[in-house]
Amino acid sequence: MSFDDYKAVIDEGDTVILYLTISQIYSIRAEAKTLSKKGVEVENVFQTPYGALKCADLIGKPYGSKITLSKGWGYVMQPTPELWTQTLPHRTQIIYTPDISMIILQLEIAPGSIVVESGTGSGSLSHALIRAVKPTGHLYTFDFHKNRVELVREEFAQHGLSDYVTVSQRDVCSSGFGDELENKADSVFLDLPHPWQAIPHTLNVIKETGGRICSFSPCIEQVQKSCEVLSKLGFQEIQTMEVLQTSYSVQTRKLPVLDLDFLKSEKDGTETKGKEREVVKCVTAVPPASMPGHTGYLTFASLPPVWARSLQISLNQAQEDNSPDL
Amino acid sequence: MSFDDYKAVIDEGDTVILYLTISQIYSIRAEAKTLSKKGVEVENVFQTPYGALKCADLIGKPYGSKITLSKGWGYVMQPTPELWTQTLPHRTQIIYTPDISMIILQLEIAPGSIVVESGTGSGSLSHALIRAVKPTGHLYTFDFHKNRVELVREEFAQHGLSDYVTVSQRDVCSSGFGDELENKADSVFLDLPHPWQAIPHTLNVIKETGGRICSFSPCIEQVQKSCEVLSKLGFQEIQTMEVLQTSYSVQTRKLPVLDLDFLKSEKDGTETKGKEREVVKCVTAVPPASMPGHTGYLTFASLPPVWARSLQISLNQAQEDNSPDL
Amino acid sequence: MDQNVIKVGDFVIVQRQGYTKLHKLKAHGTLSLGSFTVELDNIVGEKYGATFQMKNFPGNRKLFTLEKVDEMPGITSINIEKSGLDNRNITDDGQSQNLTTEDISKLKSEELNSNSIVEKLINNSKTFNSKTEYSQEKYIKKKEKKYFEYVQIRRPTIRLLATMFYRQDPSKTLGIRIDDLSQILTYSNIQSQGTHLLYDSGTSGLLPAALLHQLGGGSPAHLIHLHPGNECQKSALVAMNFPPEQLNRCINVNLYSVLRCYYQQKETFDDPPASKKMKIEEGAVPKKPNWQMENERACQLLNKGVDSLIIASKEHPNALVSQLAQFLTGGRNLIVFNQSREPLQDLYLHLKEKLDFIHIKIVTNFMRNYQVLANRTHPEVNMTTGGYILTAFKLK
Amino acid sequence: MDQNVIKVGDFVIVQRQGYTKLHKLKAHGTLSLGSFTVELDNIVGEKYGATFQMKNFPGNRKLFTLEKVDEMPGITSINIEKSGLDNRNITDDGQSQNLTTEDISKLKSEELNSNSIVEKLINNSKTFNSKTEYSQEKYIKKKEKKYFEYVQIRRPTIRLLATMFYRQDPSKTLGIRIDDLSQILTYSNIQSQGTHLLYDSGTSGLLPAALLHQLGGGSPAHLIHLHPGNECQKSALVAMNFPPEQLNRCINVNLYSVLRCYYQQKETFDDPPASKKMKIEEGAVPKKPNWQMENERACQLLNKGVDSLIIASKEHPNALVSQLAQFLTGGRNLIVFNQSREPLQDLYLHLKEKLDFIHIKIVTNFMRNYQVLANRTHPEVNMTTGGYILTAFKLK
Repeated sequence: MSFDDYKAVIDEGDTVILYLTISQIYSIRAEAKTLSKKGVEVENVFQTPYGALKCADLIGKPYGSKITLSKGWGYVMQPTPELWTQTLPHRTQIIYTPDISMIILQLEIAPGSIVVESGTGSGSLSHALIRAVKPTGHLYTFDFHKNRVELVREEFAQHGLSDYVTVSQRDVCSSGFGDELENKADSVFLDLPHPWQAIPHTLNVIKETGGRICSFSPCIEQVQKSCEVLSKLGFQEIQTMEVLQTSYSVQTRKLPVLDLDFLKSEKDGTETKGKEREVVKCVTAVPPASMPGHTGYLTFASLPPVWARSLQISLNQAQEDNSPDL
Repeated sequence: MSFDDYKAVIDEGDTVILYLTISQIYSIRAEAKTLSKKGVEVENVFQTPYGALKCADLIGKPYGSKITLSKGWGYVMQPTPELWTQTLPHRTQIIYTPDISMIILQLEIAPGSIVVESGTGSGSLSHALIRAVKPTGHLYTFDFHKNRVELVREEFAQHGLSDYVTVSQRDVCSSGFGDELENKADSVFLDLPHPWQAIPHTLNVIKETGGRICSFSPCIEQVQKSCEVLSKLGFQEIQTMEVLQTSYSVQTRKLPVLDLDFLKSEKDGTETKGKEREVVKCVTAVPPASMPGHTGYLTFASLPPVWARSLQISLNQAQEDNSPDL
Repeated sequence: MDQNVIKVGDFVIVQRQGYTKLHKLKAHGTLSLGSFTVELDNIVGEKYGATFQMKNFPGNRKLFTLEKVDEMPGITSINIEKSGLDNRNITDDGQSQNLTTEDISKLKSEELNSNSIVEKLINNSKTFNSKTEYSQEKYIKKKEKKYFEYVQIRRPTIRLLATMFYRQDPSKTLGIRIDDLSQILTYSNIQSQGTHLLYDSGTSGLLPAALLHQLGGGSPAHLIHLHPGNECQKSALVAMNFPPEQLNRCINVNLYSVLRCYYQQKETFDDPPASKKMKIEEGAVPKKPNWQMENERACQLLNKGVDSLIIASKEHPNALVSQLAQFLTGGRNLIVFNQSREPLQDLYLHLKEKLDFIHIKIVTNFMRNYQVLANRTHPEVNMTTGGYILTAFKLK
Repeated sequence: MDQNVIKVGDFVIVQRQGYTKLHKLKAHGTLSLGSFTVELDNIVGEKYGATFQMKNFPGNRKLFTLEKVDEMPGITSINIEKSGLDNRNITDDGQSQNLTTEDISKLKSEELNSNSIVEKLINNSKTFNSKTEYSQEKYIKKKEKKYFEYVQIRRPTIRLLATMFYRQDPSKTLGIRIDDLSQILTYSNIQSQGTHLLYDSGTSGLLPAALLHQLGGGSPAHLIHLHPGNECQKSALVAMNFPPEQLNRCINVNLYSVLRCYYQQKETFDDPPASKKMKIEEGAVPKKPNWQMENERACQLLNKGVDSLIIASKEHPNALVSQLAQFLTGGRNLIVFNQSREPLQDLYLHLKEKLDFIHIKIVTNFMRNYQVLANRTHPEVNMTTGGYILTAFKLK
């Protein structure tokens, strides 16, 4: 119940982020009991590299406080969509914070927005969308897979977010988004293998006053087909981009300074390495050895208000005719 | 005549690089006379933002020395392929040094190598290829356009490089590279609108002991078609990459340091901005406001030696059959 | 009143091809757009998203008016007949165009049609045919842009403002690019709740506007916007046409002034809400100046602790963080933006030493746009550089 | 002798899928390749570029031998029948595989066929079916790689060595990535002429090998390779199988030792070439130790001036440049590589102050590889970071 509003203290049932080091971050539940793999109720104990943690002990602890473990310590954080993205159980490839951030800004989402998402996947983006639209807006999220839908619905309930989100099982490519959503959405997000099949259906869900759309695709061929369909349907401001984030740690490195001037005067041939111990300190930001080289392409577009749509279609066609061949 | 070997002093006829500032670099010829646009012989004077330069005055000056202009000064440099790339007359989009560097290393070019290039374009890459293969190797370069061929041939002569290069007019896509080059080349470079049409012809020019190929293409569709053809023909180690270079200048910035602690004690409400004049110096590398976001994709591949080619084809086909659908 | 209708008093974005301009719509106002002066009267009462054609104003060559268009005429492409071989002999001495400025101005006033004007310019250019094909295409694009006759009227959004400001001059927003802005918003965990503290020494109001947008309308959340000068920068804040209720929850106060107020009157802020107290006082003492009321309002909120601390400063961040971190509630995030990496490295080491922050990271982004067209798909050939963001989590 | 034939004494690169290993071929030698020990006798006398299959050695389960293959059997893909929903319940407790190490070893020794082994591993895995499809594909790829039965023998090249060293451990080459290396070579303007001066404090011989490769065989050019220790690193230098004439033009000398020699015997280096002089002396005095001969040979060349100065150091570059720039002829280039930007910033400011260098730049690269496959084209999901290169032009 810990994803809505800012909290001071851990309540029973809260999802809690346990921080050990910058690369050891886990999500656990502040509950005394849990179900074992065999479905039996057992004590809820989380094993960390620094010793076991009885989850019941977390209840009543302030967020941001230090937790002692048998062989070290950790800190408890209130979950944010960003921390959840780092710790959630992967059911699919997920969307990460740099892309999520760009999606929310480009789709112009704010409290009150009605947002449509397909597919839900592991719910990484969904949590950030809900934070942005609540309490007066709503997220309608669709996934093709029944089990994913059930799991993510349960997660939203555990996280206290059920009021702000509706999860449905649906193949939006073949069936569209349903009549209830007709002309309701401010923006639509698609993360589908064949987004170009779903794009025509988005014309029905976007408000008459217009709206924004985003399609996330790992492969350039998906982007090519999507852009073609978007242009034909009269979307404007079609823009494809890529955001890659590098994360640095800061280190102080010591560089030896060679003293070579003494060689000009000194005549005897003693140890050659004798004089190089002087060092200079150098503060530097160190990137990781390997970093994300690609997540996906983000394609954004605007659907104009109904009163400007037909004009836009003729404009797009004219531009296409006008473009020279390679 | 100044592109071959390292020179100390400017001779008559040398192409000379005039350096004014990091963004004002020009190539001029150390000759007393030049032809005007109307074909009349006139005095060879180069106009700079810092005054006129009589090119005849350069003869006999050491490379690396300072040249006084009427309103400032400049420096004379012996041309390198890199400086030439910065100053050459553009007849086409050209290939720049970061890509050129990668091409030469990946094509494993060294003195003695026989290299085939198409198209020659403005000769930017050609100069670097010649530097790498001379004096015992040779560059065979082809262009579709008659006039480009003539201009670049003249340039090579002026630069003293004619012994190391043969320029021919030819549409290699339709006509191949000619019988004289059969099984002669260590490596082949293609910068063509439809490289996949030329790739089959490269099988005839590459040595029986195998060789390397590179195709430079701005658009991903060209890459897709080229890779498909390369794979079918039994090339191996097919690799597509992109190199983007950022160039920094180093600056010392002064950041104001705010003194806010005094607010805790001081009681009177005097000028709020009175105390912020302390500064801290910060050395930082400043990237340009806008940098190259794309030049082209470089696709490299190896043609195995004849004794291993058929095996490679079957291997490539097996891999393709094996790859799952999206 | 229909908020889709363009009204006098609205801030609007006038878009002409890729170019956008922010404008406050006055009755009978004009706007200069490239080389044109345009009368905007005809857009009032029309709807956002509509497209207008610039037409010469009868009887005034210099002035253009806007006429709503509902369909586009067919656009024909310009044929290039002959191209040169290289750029060796092309010197731009300003003498290559036979048409005078006066001629061109006349062309514009007869009928503004970018296609026909560009064709006339080409026909009267001495050098066009000797330019390379590559330069010719560039020339046509540039001129078409200059004489393009259609504009669209858009309602300002954070996305459009961020893009426009950065394109005009990155220093207008301290170098905050759209990806930077988007990540500042997510890492600060901002939402329609809580109190948020921002120090901003000059983003043209973009950062407070973006944060306020995420707080939403009719919510209990507040933004305390600290600034270093006498007045805060607020271009983007006013451009967003926020309803007064929402705009009022952004408390703009001077950094020094509010800190002085906080330290001097600390004991009073634990009292019941300021609004009540003020009312009682109103009758007794002379009304306080507005800035003082705002300072006290901010101090009441600061005293309870804030749910995010965001800094985008020209000044070195260490002193600012040292001073302002006291207001940040334990368990919440600090976000510091800078165009250079070095000041954030200093801050990183400073925070590591002090031990009350964990999960400290510095991030930066590579962002690139793509041209996606049949057989011509590639990344755009120009790319910008963004800034750096330090994020850290405050311990209890 | 045909240089395409694999000979005892050659350095060869053994490639198995994306993995490569450098090996000096001895008579009757073995090589460990992943979990396999492989006998290499069968490759001697075959040609570079050939493909071999690993086959169990009769009578010795642990040992594999290589058999040349001329055609590949058809490869069938592995079908995934059932996938799990998320990775929530997958704990890698090492108990999920029913086959014992002994069982697997037996499978390998019966017939090494990655496809059939992977299928058996899957059939005997308790958790495979509950993994997500995504994890299953990863598992199959990983296992296929482990049991892949074909290897190829390649002749070492700079490209292959640079790629292999960086993949194994970037610190092996001071962080020099292939793009860095390529640009060091072009900016130094190296070619089959002149004298080139390199200080290298540990690139496993990659940098001297790459420079020597550009000097070519049978050329008059020299490389003076300064190193900080008793011996220089030379893995890549020897791996390249350079002819002795070429290898001999790379003069490997200790930095301190050669500088001392230079300062102490400065006046003698203007004399006729050392070789002549040496011959005369040979009869009279005892032969000098080899390192002393090399020092004198280097000093002769240094005294005439060098045509490029290249530094890739662990040490701060300022002192090195201050000392070594005296040998760089005016009109030639200085190239300094570092994995961090900061030491080069220091050098940049140092050079700006001193005024004898112009055209000073620091560059770095973004390099990315692509997967190009029908309908699945995208940049590779992992990317590395390169280093920084400072270039500067020395004035006369």
